Amino acid sequence: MWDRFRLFPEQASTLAGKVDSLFLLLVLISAFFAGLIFLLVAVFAIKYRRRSDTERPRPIHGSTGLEIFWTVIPLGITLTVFGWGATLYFTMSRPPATSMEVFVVGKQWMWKFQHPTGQREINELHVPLNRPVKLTMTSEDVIHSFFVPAFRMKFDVVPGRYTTTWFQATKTGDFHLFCSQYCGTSHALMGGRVVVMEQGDYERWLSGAVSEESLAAAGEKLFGRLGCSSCHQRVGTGRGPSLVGLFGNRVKLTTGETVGADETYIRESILNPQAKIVAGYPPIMPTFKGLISEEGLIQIIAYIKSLRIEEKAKAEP
Amino acid sequence: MAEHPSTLAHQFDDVEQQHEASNLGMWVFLITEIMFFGGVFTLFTVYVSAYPEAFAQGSGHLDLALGTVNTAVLLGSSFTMAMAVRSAQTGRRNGQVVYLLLTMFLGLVFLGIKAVEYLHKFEQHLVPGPNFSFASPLAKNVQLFFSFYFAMTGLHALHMIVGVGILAVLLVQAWRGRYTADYCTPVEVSGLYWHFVDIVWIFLFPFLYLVARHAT
Amino acid sequence: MTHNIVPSRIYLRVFVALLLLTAITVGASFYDLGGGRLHYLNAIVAMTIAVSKATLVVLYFMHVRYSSRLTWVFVGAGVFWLMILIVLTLSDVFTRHWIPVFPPWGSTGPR
Amino acid sequence: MSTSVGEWRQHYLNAGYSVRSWLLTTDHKRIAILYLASITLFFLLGGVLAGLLRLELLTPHGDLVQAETYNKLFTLHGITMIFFFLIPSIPAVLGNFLVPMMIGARDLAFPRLNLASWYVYVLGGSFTIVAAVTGGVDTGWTFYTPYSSTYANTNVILTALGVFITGFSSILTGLNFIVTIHKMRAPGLTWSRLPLFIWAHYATSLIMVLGTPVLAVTILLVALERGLGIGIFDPVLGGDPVLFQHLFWFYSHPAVYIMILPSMGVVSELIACFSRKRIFGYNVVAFSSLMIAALGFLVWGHHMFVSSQSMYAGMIFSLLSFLVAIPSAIKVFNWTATLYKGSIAYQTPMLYAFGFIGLFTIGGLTGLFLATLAVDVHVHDTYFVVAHFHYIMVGGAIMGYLGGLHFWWPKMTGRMYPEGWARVAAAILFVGFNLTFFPQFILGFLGMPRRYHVYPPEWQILNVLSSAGASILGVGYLLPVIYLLWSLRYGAIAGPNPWGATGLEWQTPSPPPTDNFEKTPVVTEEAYAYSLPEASRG
Repeated sequence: MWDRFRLFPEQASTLAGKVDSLFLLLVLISAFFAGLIFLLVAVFAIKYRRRSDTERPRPIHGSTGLEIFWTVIPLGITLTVFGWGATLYFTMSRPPATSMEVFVVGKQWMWKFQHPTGQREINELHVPLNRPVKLTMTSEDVIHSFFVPAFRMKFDVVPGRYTTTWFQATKTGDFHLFCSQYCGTSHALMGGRVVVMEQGDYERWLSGAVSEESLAAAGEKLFGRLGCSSCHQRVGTGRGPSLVGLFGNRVKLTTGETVGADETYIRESILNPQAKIVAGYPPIMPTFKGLISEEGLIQIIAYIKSLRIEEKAKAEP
Repeated sequence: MAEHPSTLAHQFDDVEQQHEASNLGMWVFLITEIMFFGGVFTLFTVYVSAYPEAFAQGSGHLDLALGTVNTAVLLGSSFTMAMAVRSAQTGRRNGQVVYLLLTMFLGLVFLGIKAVEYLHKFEQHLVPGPNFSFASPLAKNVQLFFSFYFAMTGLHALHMIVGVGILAVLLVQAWRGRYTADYCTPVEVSGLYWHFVDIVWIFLFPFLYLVARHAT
Repeated sequence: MTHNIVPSRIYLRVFVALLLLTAITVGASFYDLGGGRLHYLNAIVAMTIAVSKATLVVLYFMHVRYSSRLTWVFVGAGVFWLMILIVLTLSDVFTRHWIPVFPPWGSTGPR
Repeated sequence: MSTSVGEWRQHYLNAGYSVRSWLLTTDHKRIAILYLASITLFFLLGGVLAGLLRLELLTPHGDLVQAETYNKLFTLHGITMIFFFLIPSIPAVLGNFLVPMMIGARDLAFPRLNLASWYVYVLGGSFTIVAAVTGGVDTGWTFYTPYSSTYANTNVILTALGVFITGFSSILTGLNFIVTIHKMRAPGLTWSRLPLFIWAHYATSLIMVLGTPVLAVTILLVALERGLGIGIFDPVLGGDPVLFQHLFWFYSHPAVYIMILPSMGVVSELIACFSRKRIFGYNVVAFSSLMIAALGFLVWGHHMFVSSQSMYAGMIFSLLSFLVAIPSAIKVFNWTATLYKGSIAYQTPMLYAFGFIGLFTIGGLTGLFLATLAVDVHVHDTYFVVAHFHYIMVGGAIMGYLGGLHFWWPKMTGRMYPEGWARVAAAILFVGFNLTFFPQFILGFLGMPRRYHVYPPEWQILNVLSSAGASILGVGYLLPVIYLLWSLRYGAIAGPNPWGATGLEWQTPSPPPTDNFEKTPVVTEEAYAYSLPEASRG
């Protein structure tokens, strides 16, 4: 019971130290103010204890100066903490451009992971050391939350949309993975571990793990099987817009707006094609809701992303 | 205390205090009603901006003529209610009875028309649930629209039914000549409630019937 | 007890105004007031008319125009609190896609 | 005015002995007693559930109860404690009893609505109890969609209706208080002369009236979604489950202030009385109650920093959350300053007030951690949050409630409680509380998620400490139940003003007559005029 007892959680990501510094600052602020209040209350309570039942202390109505003093000081402190916290949160919200990607699907009560190279894992995620990892997450049923305490990282996994978060591990080893959003009966058992490995070990693991085909390749097959390719042709003009070079660029819609083509946009366009119609194309695409699983969606998105890279490669030989 | 009129509750000092308290009480209650319906309006605002197309298709399947007639009917009932309150304030018994009857009648007409609309929706399989069917690629989102339609108009109709019940009580008391220029707080306060229910409809009507109609 | 008795003709005028506004809002809904970027113009017109109608009812039928400051404060507070609910909720919904999930648009992107 | 011991005097308790005279009473004091009895039952129920939860968490394996049972236990614990104990606790018991008395009125503005609110409460409670015994409910008190609307297969609808119904009891209480405070104050009792207890209840009532309806409609939509298949939060139809969270927290965050503000009001009265001083910065403390009520509505999004809410909204909500900390801090500073050069007595109510200041300070300061965006990402939905809100709700709200109950017990019953026992109980509670909940801060920081019945073994020591504290806490809560009941029969007879306190409620006999005052009092001075010699005459 006493082995591995600790008061301070392990720091295993680039963000952990930063979050902990802010946490410690808050601990210091709290200790100072709590200590101050406790001390004053204790001193006053003892020093001014009632000595006779007839004593009538002189009333003090208050002091505007003091009120301003103890309004402005906490205000200043809290605004500083806010600024620091917000800056860090901004960093947490934006995965670095160099991130490797992992897709996460939560369902009652397990975590499913897919690597771009096609490896799949359940309740266990292998990642390389010192490399930012971007997680694109969705849920098949209820809301879950992906929580790795050692990385100080947590984000909800919401059905019907993609959420993203990222981390960069700084220590090798096994780390707890929890679902922190209550999700039903076996909520407490919906966890596993994140295994951080040296780059070399990771490569070995990748090659050893069973991988049928890359996500993009699986997506390409699905793309054909569902008949997408009959309208969305690689070159020339199909009935739908070409998807080459789509990902990461802006798309002009019939309403005159432009939207960024990210995972969420592509997902919406497959499941709810009428929501955002690309300018110059008729709204004829049927919905694929119910015809495609969350994992299938991820594969198709990976395929569409790969079209983008392919085009780049052609442009800059 | 010198004298305590029979219409004055024991906790109040005078009629004026009682009148002001009742009025304020009703206004506070109406604020809770604003927030109650406001919650649904907030959700509706979000969804109508997320799915304008689907909501326009759903809206297109509502009967605009009946909706407009119903709006006029309800505005009319608000007018007759205001007149009923005025009759009470001026102590005219006959006026109270006639206007209360008219208000009740218009309220019931509104509910009747609403029932007809519900029936049509039922026949057209537009009631959300397992029997819902809508021929459009956006059927799911259209179902969302009809979820709102039934939740919002249903809650509103429930308030109407309560209102008609209150009117019935008022009518009996007015018939007995209980409300005079000196004591008409119940009529005034119920009037506030009735007008509020009218206001809810004033917003429901464009939200549900007119939203993006031009787009279809 | 003193009441502020509102003349019947004021009630009648308000009623007629309400009916007219209803007719206008129904009529306006048949016209596309601005496609493309202005697609929300119809909604603005409809909401403006609805707010005007509600204001008429509140001021005249509900006598707020003739009521104490306290009533005004409470009515105002109710509307204001509803605005808090709507505005802060929309502050989330409408800004969710502001942040690009990969930086900057159209540049190198994930490799 | 005062009556000597033994002489029969008509008061609200002996005005009638039949069951009917209680169940159909419109006397705010009797309704307060009805509420006291019912919320105590719910508190004991919630307490037993808490005990079972802590017992399960003694070991990391989940060996006492199954997962399903554990989930039902914590759900019911949350629902009973929040909706059926904490929210009605001070307002419906002490507030009901004292608001009319403190402002010199004969009753609340709408006595029958007041009685109706109790019946509504009992009805809502019955729904929830029925839901619990016929299979329970396992959604957590938060009812998050789509779990509650689609996936849970427990009694969600029945429980949701119970919460929906009970909301109306809260609305009716708030409405009654607002109108009463506006319209029924005694002559001379201006707003700037009101006791801070009244200010706190006014602010609380505003929250009840403005917030509760939003919860009501939200929970109703969840029930409709489950029952009738309309799908407003259903992702399958394109609905957004995160919107449920917005509407839920729009009420449920301010609801925290429904629990803590009345307690702050009580503490203001206690500190003034037992240090015989006007509250330092009366105006600021009164105004800060309103500020808490208003700002409290602008911060709900800090429950959603990792919910996929937009980052920008997160920043707005974080900033506003820091702002709401300021008025709370101001209150604590002013209470502390009131003690300065006071004449401080250590009777039980004052011990609770000290306890309140200490625990609320810790609770409030740890709230800053949760308002800080990046830190919240780590501690959100962990035991850190559990510890934080128990410090506010149990350490703050319940300490204030118990302090107030002891303070006004002689007024309500005409009997003194046994002082020695009461001090022992207060000390036990303070120790037990900290032992229970302080380790949970550490557990949360280490990463233990809430609502887990199974956890990694390295966290067992802290959990054992917490469970040990809970057993001490249990004793601490049982003691007052026993000696307060005992005092009803054997307690010393209390005079009209045993504490030498100011305030209109102390100028009438204990227990008060049905109409509260023999003649309507006239107020000529501000609140807490403890420097005037006549104040101490009992």
